[in-house]
Amino acid sequence: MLHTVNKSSFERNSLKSCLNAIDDTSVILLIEDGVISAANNENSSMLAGLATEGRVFALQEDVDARGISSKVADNIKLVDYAGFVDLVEEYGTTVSWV
Amino acid sequence: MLHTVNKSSFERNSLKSCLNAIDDTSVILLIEDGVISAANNENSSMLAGLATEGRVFALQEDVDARGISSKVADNIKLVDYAGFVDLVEEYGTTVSWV
Amino acid sequence: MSTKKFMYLNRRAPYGSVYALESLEVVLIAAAFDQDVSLSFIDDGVYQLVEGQNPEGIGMKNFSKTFHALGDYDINQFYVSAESLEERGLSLDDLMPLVWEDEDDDWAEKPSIKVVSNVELTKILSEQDVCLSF
Amino acid sequence: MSTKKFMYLNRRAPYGSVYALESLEVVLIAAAFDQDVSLSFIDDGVYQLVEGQNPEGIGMKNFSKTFHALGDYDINQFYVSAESLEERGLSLDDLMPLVWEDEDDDWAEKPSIKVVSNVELTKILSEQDVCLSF
Amino acid sequence: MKISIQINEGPYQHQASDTAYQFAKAAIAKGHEIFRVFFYHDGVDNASRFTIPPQDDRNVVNNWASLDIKNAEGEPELVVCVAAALRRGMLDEGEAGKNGIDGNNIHPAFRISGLGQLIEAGIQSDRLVVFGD
Amino acid sequence: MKISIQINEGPYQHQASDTAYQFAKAAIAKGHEIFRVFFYHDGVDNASRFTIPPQDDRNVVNNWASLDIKNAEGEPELVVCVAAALRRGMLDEGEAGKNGIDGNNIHPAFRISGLGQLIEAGIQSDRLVVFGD
Repeated sequence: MLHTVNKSSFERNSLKSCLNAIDDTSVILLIEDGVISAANNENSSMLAGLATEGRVFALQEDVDARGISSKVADNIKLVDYAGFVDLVEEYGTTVSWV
Repeated sequence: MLHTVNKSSFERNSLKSCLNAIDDTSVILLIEDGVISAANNENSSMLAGLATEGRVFALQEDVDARGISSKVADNIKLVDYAGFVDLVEEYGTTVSWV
Repeated sequence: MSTKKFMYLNRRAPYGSVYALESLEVVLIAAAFDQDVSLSFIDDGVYQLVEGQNPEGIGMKNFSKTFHALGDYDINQFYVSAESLEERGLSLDDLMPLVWEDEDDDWAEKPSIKVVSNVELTKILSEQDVCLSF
Repeated sequence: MSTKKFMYLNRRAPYGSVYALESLEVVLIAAAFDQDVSLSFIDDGVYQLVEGQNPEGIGMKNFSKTFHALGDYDINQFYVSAESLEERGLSLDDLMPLVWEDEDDDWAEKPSIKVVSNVELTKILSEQDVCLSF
Repeated sequence: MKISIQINEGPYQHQASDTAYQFAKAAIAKGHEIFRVFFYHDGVDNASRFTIPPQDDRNVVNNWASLDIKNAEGEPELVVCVAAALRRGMLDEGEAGKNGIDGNNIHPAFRISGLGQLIEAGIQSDRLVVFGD
Repeated sequence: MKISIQINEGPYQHQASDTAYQFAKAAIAKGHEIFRVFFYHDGVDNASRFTIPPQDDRNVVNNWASLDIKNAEGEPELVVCVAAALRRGMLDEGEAGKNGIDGNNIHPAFRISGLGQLIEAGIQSDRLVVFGD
């Protein structure tokens, strides 16, 4: 499965809820304000484990928009919109944590 | 000042932010989904101190809508829309934590 | 048409936003399509099922009563997060007693709501073909 | 008209929602009204001031450049929450260097952004006559 | 007391407009004056005369119109921000004409104007209360 | 692959519609088929032909129209939920006529239909992706 999260983990509980419901084979894609959770900050530990396993992606265009590309945590993989489409194809059902 | 909070403290950070910015003479009014924070639950401690001081209000109509009137924590004062208007009049500047 | 597993993921409280109501409107339509329909209620979504809602004072209609009708349309898989209930000081007793009649068991009345752990919810979610988020 | 203290309370990240942009549009108009204008940036609102925003890839315009113009309209009280910055791994160095020229000090260029603690922000907020939330 | 209201969200999706309406009604009932209601962001969508809710639901647009909030000159003080309105497809006859659109959808109980009206409401009123998401 | 999209928010207020558009454009560029885009909740507001953004900003409505998403019969597969649309003041000629409203605002690249179209999109497509707030 592909889980998308489009809100900051500082503002909403959607990333936390996603992490409660993700199985061992699924991945997370951070989009829109969700990319704030890709930056090194007090909430980084939420995603650190999955990122080490290579299971966290962030949308490059949204990272660039917010001026935080130099802050993105190690092991978080950046993809563009074409990469977003590839993830949707590869990982089956998409769950959006809106 | 009157601070209004219209979102659940489980979903958003607005109550937390409000509590960071409230001075000793101001009060909080919980409205809309904000009344969820008036119920006894894991987040109750956030408001317990201010409630004991009689500085936390919740909108009765919103509590009733959500079926949680029997759950409202002690010391939280219920007001109707007319009471909301009175709070706006009495406490000066209104700050909405939308 | 083929049969797929559809999950309706409900995470918001009712009335503060329209998502709960408009999710229910989709589920009502879904009943006509003969698919395998599940509903999950997590986070503040559990408030959608709380008994005794009365939105008269806020000028809205009480759409929660519609949940009672879903059993008649074979929509009877309501998965409620145990952790979400507990965090909110709620239990199964606070929820509407939704039931359905089991044709294969002499029309016995059975509960539609299953309180499940996040681990169980994760497994159920992983089996879905389509997930609609509200 | 009397002079009032207006606070623009900004709590959202830019681009994910329009609040940041449409808040800035109000502030630009406010400049014409000769009131005492302050802006506060707390929670994800601090991202509105981050330097190097480039929303070309998401198909939007970079409105953050407009903040540079506000100093010329005597809008130079930008209060940024120190705690909000720190939680997000940000510091003053990550923000745009917004300045204004002080007429009363031989047009010396001075910084518009003041990083303040939540305690200081609470005091500033308590002095306001009108608070517009975005 | 003179009270003004800012509404940041459209009808039905969020409770903001409903709450603001109940608040305004209660304020009027207590003898206060609603100086102005300013519709901003998606709030501009509260002014659509095309709105057709289900028969058993409230009509948010008509609720606002029923409060009959006008100034001394008889102009509506339900004010829709022009900049926010145009980008969201809310037009009165004037804006439609200027932009070559054949049609308009602003309810006659509302009027379109600039953001200055929000600032002015803040200055002229004893209280400004914001309702949003 | 056949992909369908559900959009829950209107233009400009939230990024959902912009992201969905960029996603759809990228999917088409990669040779995938967009089976249907279903506009629900405030998402119905993306279909307004009255939308007039500032000249230096994107036009979200025209962006969608430019993708020219149609089925084999040549009908638009940018589908607006009728129930959500009526309560938010989004009308095509047919709905306006039925309800006695003089005017309509649905862009011709979109069509109004029922919620069944969303379920059908879920059944017929290999993937359904939801964009919202």
